Amino acid sequence: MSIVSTTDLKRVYESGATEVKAVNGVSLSIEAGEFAVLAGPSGSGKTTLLNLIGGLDRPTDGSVHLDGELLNDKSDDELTRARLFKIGFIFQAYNLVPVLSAYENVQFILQIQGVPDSKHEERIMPLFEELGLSGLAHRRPGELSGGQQQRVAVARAIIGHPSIILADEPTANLDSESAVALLNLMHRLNLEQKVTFLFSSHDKKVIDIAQRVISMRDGKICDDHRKTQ
Amino acid sequence: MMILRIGWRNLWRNRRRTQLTMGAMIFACAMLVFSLGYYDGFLWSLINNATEKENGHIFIALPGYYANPTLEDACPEAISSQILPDVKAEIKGVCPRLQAYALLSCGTDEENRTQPAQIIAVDYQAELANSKLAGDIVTGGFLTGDEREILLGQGLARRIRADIGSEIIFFSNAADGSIASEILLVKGIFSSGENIRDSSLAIMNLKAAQQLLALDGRVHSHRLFLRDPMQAEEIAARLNASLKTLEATPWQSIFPQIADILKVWLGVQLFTVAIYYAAMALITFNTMYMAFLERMHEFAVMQAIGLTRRLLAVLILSESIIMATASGLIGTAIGACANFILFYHPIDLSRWMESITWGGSSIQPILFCVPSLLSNLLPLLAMILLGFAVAVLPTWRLYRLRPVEALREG
Amino acid sequence: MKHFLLAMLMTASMAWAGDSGGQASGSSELDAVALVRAVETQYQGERSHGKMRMHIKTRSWNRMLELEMWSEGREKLLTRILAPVKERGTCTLKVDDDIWNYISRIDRLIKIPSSLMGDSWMGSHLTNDDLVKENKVDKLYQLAITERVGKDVTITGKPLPDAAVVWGKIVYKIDTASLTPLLVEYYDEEDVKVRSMVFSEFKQIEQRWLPMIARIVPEDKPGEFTEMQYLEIDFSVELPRDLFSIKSLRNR
Amino acid sequence: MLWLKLAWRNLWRNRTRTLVLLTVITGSLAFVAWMLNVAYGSYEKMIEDAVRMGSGHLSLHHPAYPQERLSEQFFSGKQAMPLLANRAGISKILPRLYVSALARSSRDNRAIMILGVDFENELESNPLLQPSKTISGKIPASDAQNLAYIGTRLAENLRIDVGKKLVVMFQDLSGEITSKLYRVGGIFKSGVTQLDGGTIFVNRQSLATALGNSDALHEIAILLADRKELPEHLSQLQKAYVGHKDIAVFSWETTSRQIADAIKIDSAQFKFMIFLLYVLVTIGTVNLLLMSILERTREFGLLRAIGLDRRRIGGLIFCEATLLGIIGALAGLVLTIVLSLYSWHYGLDFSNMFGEAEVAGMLVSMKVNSTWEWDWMFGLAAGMVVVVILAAIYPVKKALRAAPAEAMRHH
Repeated sequence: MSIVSTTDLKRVYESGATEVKAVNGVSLSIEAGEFAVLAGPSGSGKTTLLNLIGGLDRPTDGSVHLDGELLNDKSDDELTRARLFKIGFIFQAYNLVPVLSAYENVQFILQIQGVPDSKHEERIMPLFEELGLSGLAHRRPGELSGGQQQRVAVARAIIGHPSIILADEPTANLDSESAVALLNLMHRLNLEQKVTFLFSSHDKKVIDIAQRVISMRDGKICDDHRKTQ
Repeated sequence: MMILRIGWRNLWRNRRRTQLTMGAMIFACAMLVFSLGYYDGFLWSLINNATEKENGHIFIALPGYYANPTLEDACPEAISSQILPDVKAEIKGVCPRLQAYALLSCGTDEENRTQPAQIIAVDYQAELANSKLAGDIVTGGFLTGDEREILLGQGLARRIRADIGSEIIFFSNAADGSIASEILLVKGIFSSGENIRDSSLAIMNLKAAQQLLALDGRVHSHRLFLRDPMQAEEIAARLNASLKTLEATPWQSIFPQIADILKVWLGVQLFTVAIYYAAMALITFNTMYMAFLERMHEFAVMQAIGLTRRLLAVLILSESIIMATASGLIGTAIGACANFILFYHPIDLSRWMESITWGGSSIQPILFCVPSLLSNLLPLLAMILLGFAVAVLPTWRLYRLRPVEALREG
Repeated sequence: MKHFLLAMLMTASMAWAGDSGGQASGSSELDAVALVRAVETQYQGERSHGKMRMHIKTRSWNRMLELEMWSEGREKLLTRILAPVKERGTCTLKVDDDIWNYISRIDRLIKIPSSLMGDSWMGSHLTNDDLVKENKVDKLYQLAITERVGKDVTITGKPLPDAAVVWGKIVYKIDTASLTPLLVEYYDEEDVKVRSMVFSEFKQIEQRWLPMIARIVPEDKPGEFTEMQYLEIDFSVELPRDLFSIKSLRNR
Repeated sequence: MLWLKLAWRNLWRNRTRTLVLLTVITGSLAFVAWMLNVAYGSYEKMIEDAVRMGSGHLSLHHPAYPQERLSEQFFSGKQAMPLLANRAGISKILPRLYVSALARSSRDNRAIMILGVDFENELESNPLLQPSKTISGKIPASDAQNLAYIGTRLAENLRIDVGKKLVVMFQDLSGEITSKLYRVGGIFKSGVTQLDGGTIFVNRQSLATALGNSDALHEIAILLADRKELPEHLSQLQKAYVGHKDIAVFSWETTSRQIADAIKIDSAQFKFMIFLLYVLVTIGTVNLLLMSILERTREFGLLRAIGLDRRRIGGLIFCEATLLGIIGALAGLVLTIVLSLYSWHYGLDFSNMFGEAEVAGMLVSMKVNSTWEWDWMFGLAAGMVVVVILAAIYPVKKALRAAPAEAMRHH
């Protein structure tokens, strides 16, 4: 059963007189447990596609289905609810609320989902251990390194048991060592906990580790292949 | 100058925020100009009520007459010869006045009501030209020079049950001791707002009174109206030097309580300016400082490409001063025209409240403003100063800025 | 026929009328109170009519008036100005406590309110109050003879504790022979003379001795005085019944 | 609970900016609220002085008396007094007589107003009948039947002094002109020309007998323990005296109308200032919130992304505004209380600036102790919070307009 499927998806921006076809007819489906990446040069429409899949943006044409539900005709609030329960976002930077500690940033999701306070500790701390963050729970984002911040972002993305995690250039701001560590971590989560990942990145390390590479150019998918191993 | 153009454009980069801040500054400035105009109006009408009806800005009579006025202490009607030409330029008008006591009686023989009254006899043309006496008429009309006319205070008319057109018997002692008696007709009834005064005062024509009281060609006092009432003391001093037999008394010594207020008046106005602008300064400072902090990166880049700190300081100062001056001008304009409108068409509030006696004069229930240079310039200058003050802190921060640090932050 | 002198000439003063029986009462040692009471009762029911000239001299003017007068006892008095022509016909009517002024020139009548009792009458040094005064001197003052020089007797009146009079002391000088007053002096409570009334030119009319001139001198206004001089006076006169009334004023 | 923590921390992200606005809110609220306490303190003093010198919080008169003030418009004390006896809440009952008369001395005479009062009764309340105002002699004792307490200018005009005679002439109730002798017991100087030159105080009983009716009264001034209870007392008394056609109950607002109007003008000016204060704070708050939101556009994008809907983000900003308003209001209240404590305890002395002021024929001392207008203070503080919240509406709308994706890109 596909987590995400799009049919002939289009997204056009008017900047001044010219029309920019960021996504120009993409039909794609992501299955549960996949570890895929949208690869392509910047400006190829991969972030726009990711935003469309994540319900952050509305398509000019074509449709997006998430967990079988059509996103196009959902109201703004419904889209927000979908994002809260079904999608985990990880951005390139500024993932965390600067005034909240690492623990609180993750706890925030549970609170909005309505999970009772009593359950928060037992769900967050094991995850922090797993992601090697247990000592940093009360640190503010400003007091964490780039890698640590991204790992907290991952924790926040996973904690709500989303159907899929969309990561837009998560490693762009990291030194290679912390980037590799982050990717191995995510890969382990994918293998052990069957968490579905969809990346948008032109970082070679991400493409190497990804199990499925979807190449994009000028708003179209030009290649989509799965690695066999 | 490029800097000024950048400054101007910077203001409009964030149009919404600049508009809002300027809106606040314009509002504060307009309110301030209006309040200062209102304060001046309040004081101006207080002085006029005190001086115009009773003693004018300067009261000229025989020495000691003001302290205890008697019928016999009359002085010549023509005094212009004794006034020096340079003082004459300051004088807007002169109103001679004759003052006496008389019995006024109204009604038939059997049932007539008699009341002692203070009589003032005036030259109606001079009063129309200078004082507000005519303005107090509530029913009937002001004097027209017919020698048998009399105006009664509202309280007095009620006490002797007289109305417009009623016959009033005037009975008194003339200056030569003989009996002065005449039948006068009530031409108008006035209300000055001071009940005590209205219940014992009658006004008649000067000529008729002189003839009736055997005081031909003589009056008891001359009330001078000056172009600027505030100079009364100084002009009175000059008059006393030239007047041989007469004595000039400025209104300040007749109404000490109002003169006291005048002394502290400038202080009150400055206090008001300080209060308004303190709040406004803080708000404007907020906006300017934040805008500045946001553009630290930009300043660092400009410094990197070679603008000296001094030029940058000028940039920030110019932005702030342009905004302050613009808002000051617009605000002052709005406030000033509000003052002008209320100066020529004051709003009458007498439906809600009566007039109140205060320090010898009376506060009239009207919303009335007086535009004056001070009440326009003071706020404008203060606003420009504010613009300057608000820009000082950011400029000081600028001098401590190290470009590299700001660049990395971006 | 008993004689008496016009009350209005004197304020709270006393006049004495000897009876025709010659000196009997003059020489008898009547004490001050009897002296005064005898005078007081004289006036009940006495009528008079006469002409008088009044000369008023003040700081600022000098005035001569000629008046015709009628009086009945102390309660009723009517005066009418004969000269100067400008004020001819102006009358003053006093009945008990009330005073009216009638001004012929404008044919109008004015009643003097109580708050003006202190005002001067016709510009003279007499006040409206002096005219009205009909209080009984003996009831208000403690009278005592304080000096006797030949036939001139000086009586001093000290006001009784709650007497409503402004003076601290009053001094009369009386010629007991002709039983006429010589002078009356008014003092305040520090014995400072405030006002005096001097009588002169004594004449006998219809067996009464009468001072023809009375001069009122205010001590605190030097050089000022009011002098009233009788030109003619007639006591045995029949006065019309409604003489002292507002109605009669009009058709004088 | 995290919600509140987030809002709180957001406030302090930029300390100077928030502190500056808080100073504006606190400063202006405290300034106006304190000035209000001082103003109400001066109104209180003006009313209480006028009421004690004049006709009391409530007064009984003949129905037409306040308008025409003729001495023949009196009422009977025996009828009026019993109904006032042992009424809770009434602190003083001051029966008085007003007679216009002619005062005469050996030297001169002046028209005056005689006030027949019970001296020992008035001594405790009437600001004019205070030893501090006596310049020679003393205030007559209550049983002194024929001593008068006169104004300094009258004494000068009649050239009399303590102990000297003063004859007053007036028409008694039957219309007869009577005279009565008084001796000057003491001389006062109030500074109000009309009082010093034309008013004397005498023993009420002596004046009543001279008037010819010892039971006659022109006025019974009633002082209440607490002016706030005036409306109930007014209606109670009006009901009590409904039977008597020649006795009517008046409140001070009608008898000393000018004082009421003076206060009306002053408080109108105050309301204008309060309006101004709120406008200033609104502009300041909108400014601040707008800036702080513009800075956080990216963050709002993030929050929208991770599942906060518009309503919740709007709620967050309003929560910030509410916190701001509450802190400002509380700080303002504390500052007002501190300032008012000083001016309430020590009082503010304007007399050197204005000297003794004569307002509406009454002498108003310029030493003012502020009162505690709690309802106003809390009202203004609450108003401040509301204003700050309302000021947040525009910034919130602006923050939510940007779509999440676009917000995310906002650098």
